[in-house]
Amino acid sequence: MSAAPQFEPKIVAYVCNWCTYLGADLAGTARLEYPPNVRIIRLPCTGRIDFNLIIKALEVGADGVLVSGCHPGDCHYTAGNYHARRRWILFRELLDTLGIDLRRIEFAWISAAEGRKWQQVVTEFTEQTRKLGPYKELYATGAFPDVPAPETASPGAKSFAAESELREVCHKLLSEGTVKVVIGYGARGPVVVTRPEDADRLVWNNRCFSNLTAYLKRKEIKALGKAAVIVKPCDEKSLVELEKEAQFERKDAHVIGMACEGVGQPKCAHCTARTPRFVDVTLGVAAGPEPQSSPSPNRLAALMAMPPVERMAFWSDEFNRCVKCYACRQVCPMCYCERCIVDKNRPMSIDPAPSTKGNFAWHIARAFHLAGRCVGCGECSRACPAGIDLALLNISLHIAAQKNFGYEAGMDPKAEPVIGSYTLHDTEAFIR
Amino acid sequence: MENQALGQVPSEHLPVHFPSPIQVANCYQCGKCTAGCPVAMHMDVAPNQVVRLAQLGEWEKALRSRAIWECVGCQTCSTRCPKEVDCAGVMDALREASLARGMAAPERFSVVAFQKIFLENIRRNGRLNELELIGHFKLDVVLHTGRIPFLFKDAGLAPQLGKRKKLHLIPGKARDRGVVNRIFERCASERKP
Amino acid sequence: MSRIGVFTCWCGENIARTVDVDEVAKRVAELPGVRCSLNYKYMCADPGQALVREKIASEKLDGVVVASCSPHMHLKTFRKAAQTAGLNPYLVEMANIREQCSWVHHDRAQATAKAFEIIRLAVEKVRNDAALQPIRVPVTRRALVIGGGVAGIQAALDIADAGHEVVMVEREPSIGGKMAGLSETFPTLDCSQCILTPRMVEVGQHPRIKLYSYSEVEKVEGFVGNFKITIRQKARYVDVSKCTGCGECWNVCPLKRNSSEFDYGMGMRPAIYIPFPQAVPARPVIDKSQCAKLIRNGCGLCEKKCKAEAINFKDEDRLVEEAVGAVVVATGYKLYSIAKSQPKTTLAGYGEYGYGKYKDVIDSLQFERLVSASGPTGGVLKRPSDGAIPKSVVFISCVGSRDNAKGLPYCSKICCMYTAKHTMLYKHKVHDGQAHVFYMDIRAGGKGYDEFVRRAIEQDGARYYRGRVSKITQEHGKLIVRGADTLAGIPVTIEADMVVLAAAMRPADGIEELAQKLNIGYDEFGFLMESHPKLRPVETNTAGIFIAGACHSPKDIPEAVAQASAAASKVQVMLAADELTREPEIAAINEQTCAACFTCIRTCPYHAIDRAELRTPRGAFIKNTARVNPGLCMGCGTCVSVCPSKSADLQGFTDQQVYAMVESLA
Amino acid sequence: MNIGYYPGCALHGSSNDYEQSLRACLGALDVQLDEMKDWICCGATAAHSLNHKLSLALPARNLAVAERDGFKQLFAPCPLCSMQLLKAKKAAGDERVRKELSEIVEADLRGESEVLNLIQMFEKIGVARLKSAVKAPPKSITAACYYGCLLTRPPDVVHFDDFEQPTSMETIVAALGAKTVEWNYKTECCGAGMTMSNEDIVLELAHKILSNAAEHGANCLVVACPMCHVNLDMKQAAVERRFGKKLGMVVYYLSDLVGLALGLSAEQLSINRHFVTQA
Repeated sequence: MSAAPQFEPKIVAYVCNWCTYLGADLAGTARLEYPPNVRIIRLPCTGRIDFNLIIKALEVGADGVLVSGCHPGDCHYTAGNYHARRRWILFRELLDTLGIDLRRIEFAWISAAEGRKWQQVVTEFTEQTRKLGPYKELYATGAFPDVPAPETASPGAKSFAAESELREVCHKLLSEGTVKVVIGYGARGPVVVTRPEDADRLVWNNRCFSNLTAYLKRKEIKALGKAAVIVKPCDEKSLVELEKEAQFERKDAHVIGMACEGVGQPKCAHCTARTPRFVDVTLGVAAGPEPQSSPSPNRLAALMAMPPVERMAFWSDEFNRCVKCYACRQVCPMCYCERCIVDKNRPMSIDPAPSTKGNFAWHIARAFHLAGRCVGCGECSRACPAGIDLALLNISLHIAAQKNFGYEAGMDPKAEPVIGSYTLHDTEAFIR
Repeated sequence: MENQALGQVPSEHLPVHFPSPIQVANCYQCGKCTAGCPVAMHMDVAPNQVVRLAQLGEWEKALRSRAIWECVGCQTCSTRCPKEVDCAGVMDALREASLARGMAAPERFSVVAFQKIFLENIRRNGRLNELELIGHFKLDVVLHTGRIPFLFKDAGLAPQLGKRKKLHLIPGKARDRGVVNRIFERCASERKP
Repeated sequence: MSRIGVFTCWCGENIARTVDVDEVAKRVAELPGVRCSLNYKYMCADPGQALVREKIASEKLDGVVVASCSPHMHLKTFRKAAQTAGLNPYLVEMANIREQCSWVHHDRAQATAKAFEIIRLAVEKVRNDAALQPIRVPVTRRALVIGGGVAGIQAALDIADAGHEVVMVEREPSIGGKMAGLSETFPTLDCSQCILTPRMVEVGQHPRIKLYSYSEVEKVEGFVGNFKITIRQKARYVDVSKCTGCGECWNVCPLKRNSSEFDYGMGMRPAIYIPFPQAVPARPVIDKSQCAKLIRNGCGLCEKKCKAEAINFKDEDRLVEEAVGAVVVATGYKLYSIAKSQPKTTLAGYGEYGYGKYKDVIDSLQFERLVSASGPTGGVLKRPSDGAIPKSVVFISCVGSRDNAKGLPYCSKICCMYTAKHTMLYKHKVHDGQAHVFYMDIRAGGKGYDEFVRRAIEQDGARYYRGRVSKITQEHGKLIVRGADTLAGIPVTIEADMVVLAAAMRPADGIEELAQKLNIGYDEFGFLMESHPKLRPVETNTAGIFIAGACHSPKDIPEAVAQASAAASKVQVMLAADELTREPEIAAINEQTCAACFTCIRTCPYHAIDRAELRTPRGAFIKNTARVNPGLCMGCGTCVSVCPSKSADLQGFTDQQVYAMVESLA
Repeated sequence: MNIGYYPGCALHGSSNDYEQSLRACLGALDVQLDEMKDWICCGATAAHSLNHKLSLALPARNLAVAERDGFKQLFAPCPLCSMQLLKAKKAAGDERVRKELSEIVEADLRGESEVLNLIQMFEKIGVARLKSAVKAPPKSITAACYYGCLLTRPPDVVHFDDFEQPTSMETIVAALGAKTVEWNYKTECCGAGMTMSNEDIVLELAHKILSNAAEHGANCLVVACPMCHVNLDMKQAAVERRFGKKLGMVVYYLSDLVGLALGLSAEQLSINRHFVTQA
């Protein structure tokens, strides 16, 4: 034995207890030999296989991750695999955007009767991974081509004429006691107005880019009593999603909608909404037709045109600036957990240190938790002190949700949220 | 001829080209087509059996059958088929293939001849010229069968038709017969046997 | 856990041949927290298990890993062994080094290395195991049976005879279902009512069966072992407790010409009526759409005549609640209607058969009444239009069934048999008559079934044509049936006096609404879904709810009865103890950290998570939260994956355990 | 109403009595027939029997030309023609086929125009309007309404009335004040295009239809198809000879009956040019 020892890939397999685990048992009973590289972790159902586990496996140095469970229709728990399939569809899109090599993660339906398929899948996946070599490209740094800066749009001035009307309306709401507090924009950013005479502090201009709905979740504001909140048509979308997630009830807030022609933010360049749809009162008029296009794909297209390893380098470059200040989380209207996953330390699923590994884990979790929920307000990118374009990840998932499930967050109050629902026809072209 | 049953081979390889999704394989031979067919009793092979022949890939038997020329195209079979097989469409497709291969049942020469002459007539005129149609048809049948009396069959109707101004000696023609001709050319059966 | 015992099995040579068990045991012993590491020839054999028990006691082990075969093979064995030695069984894990190692690899060094890693994974899991207690759910030891047909009757009697109370809910005024209206049954030709009515009486008189006739299930709350059922008792206008069933009322009722539901419109009944003489309960009901008193405050003769003063025109629907631990759904079937309009369906109806406009084209249940001794003609076969005795009858199979164009592709299964029976009954009544049958295939699998069909053809002279009927028309008082015989390849036309349609069986009306109330599945045709087609045929995916009879799929009487007994035995198992014991490997939610987004509620396949409020001991509202109902959770863990704040976790497969396992691979 | 008129070959040939009847009857209802220019034969039975593509192309040409000329609705009184036109229209629903057909027929086939048969034409005019326009209710008439094959079939192409038990024609006839009978052969085939080539079949089918109508008490038949009229009227004498019995069943076009009720004369409607004029 003189040849150099060949590379032995490390493969982690998450399998369900009722189909694939039994399929692997059957391969044993039938003495179907396969490479010994795979380590099986038995879980009750593919539904239990969280995306964090896949990331965790890569973090501990797996060169390949195999995820497998019952075929559609065979789930021991009737629908766990359908829910899993839906999450995988979106998760793969996210990983792809990040430049993680999708060949490193294999999905398969393997039934209890398919010992031979288990043998085949494990053998082929092991050999493929062996050929790919150790997964050195994870968190790789290096050169990558320029990515165009986010487009911006000049603010449309006309609709700002509604400022005085806004002050009148808020004055009336407060003085008549309809609401106890108005969450609005002041000269230097968001303000909370509780006295009628302070209504004059409210402004409506091209500096009103924040999504104020994020303040509705704040305990200290809730304590003040019924609030009026000022929303742009884009901000309004987060109310739609928050209501679906039981975080907001229409009766608890008075929603003042501003017709808007843009506030000069990147998100305004491809805005799809100019007039609020579900508010209690709409102020001002927005000129021009309703634009139709989706969030800007240009920047994303440039990114996706790169090979995965350069995409990874791009994100490494971005994330390495992250100091884990969590401003992205604080400013996000859809991040409302009282205890964030990153703050859970037993088990610690995300390394809280601002290391490469920890930063990737955090931003993957943040983005994926927003999958099918992000309304594209762009506050995360705007708030990031390190200037990381976090919204880019959200846009990629937004497009994925639209493409795969026809779902656009914030548009239809009746549409079933993407996570927590499924159809029998969800794509599974990527599943063996 | 290849002996291939429908459902086992892709349709483009079939000797009979079924133009629409007719799904002959769906037929479970209940016979409702035969039951409702107004002319089934005159057929050598019942409608359900015609479909069966197609299922079995017994194309020659199907294409040479008299039945496909007895069919009057009333669509009753397709309308009532519990399996939504377009039985009348199967008949059409078989007729087309039968003619293309020269397999049309000689006993039903007159039907075949009539259809062919009819099409030829509108190719020339754009619109049907009835007198010309009748003339050609009668001549063709007589030449083919030698049954001279056929020439004068229904001759008694002619004066009656004339009396009722139903004989148009100078019928209208379509203005642009060139386009008609080109349509015919473009639709000429692409599939050669 | 710091006192873990690891027991590596040789499985004879099965493991030891490929895996160096001594080496493995030695390396495992060095893992932190491992108190002892032993190997033995057959861990599952008595001496092996004894070794485990002994070490648990002597080494005070607080965790055990058995490295041997698949947990599907022996996890229960070793958990039981640990339990007898005083260790919580959920602190035992297995490392599968046989099926997933020694049997699939041949390189001894590689297999040994892999076996060690597999064991290390299991050690990590055990280290983070919690001592779990089986979940005990109190059980209300009563059962609800929905539907009082033959399946419901069988299930109710079986359960009641086993000593449990049964609540039976029947929509119609009497139990008995479709079978009560049948004439004779195949393949024995015994009288249907003779078999059924004694069973009906048994139900009516059983001390442990509480019968709600003319009632429907209004609402279902709770979960396995603890259902709360709200039942709507429809206004009967007759006080059942006072009524003696003497019959004075229906004899005196002047409105005698109402179409009888029991006779499928071929007989008449008064406005106050019992559906048929052997009805259980033998108490009348007033048809409020017909009664002159209820419509315009007229008549009232029955009230005057009733000595028991049981008539109560002021009666109203009443809602009653019953607590039960298990439910059997036996709501039965109805027939496909060939009529053009079929409420709430996309079914097309049969225009070619006249959409039901010919009086002498009847369905098979109507035929049953016409040949039944208790039927509207007293058992003399007279056709509906003019009462003439039909000398030629055509029976048509597969009407609505196996007919994609009409909407139902499935086989109705029992029609072949009852059609053969019909031809016999007909021949026995009309000796000079001729029965004709149009069929596509004869499906007569069953004890004595094919012989029965052959008898109809060979001895009773039924003429069978293999083909469907295309059209029915009427001429000179004859029905002209145009069919085909595909065996001869010819069209067949028969002039018939009567046509009997073997219409497809469909689930009874309202099945979807009921299924939604019970949270059980149904297919596109409304038939209820079993949990597993082979292994759990009478269970549904909702624990504690079982199905029996034709509400599941077309079935004949023996099958319906067998399924009912099977469902009843499942119920008896459940009701055998005061408590249900369930595996504790289920989800739990940290209600303090739950963000109350309720994604888990949308995701849970078992509807086992509810919205709840967290309150202080004094009842002040703190926050909203999701809460797992341990009675319903099956432990799939799908909620864990969708929980953004990681407040949901799955006991036995906690994040802590799984992460520890993965990290051991670093 | 901007309704185009597609007469089809028969109405310009031996069934010109039908056209005259239509023109007279619809004229009395203020509907002028605006004949589309450049129409060609729809291909009839011959095309769909022998050449599938041609059987779509010929009606497609007509539909495309009508659409080119701006007709949103096209009235085709011959059911075979209207069925063929509808078949082309249905085929145009498939974009690939639509493009192919457009190329073949040298005109842009959109498949958007509505195609009307005679009964739909009257429905468009309105049963109420017909009723109020009746001057001479044909009370002596007890009609068997005969739809034949292609008014209602294939249902997924023509989408007209109930294909097993149609009643639309009865509604119109009843509105005129005439009686109708329930009978069995409303949608049975008369032999259609076999008139010349397979007379035996035509005579047998026509015999069944005529006798069944008579047995159910009808004193005339009402049709909305030139082919049906040929087989039941012109061939009636042959049927009588073949089956050795007198039938004497007058066969009206639906427009004849409407015209009579509107007070038009038999001559105006060309009824006198039928073969069987009075029983």
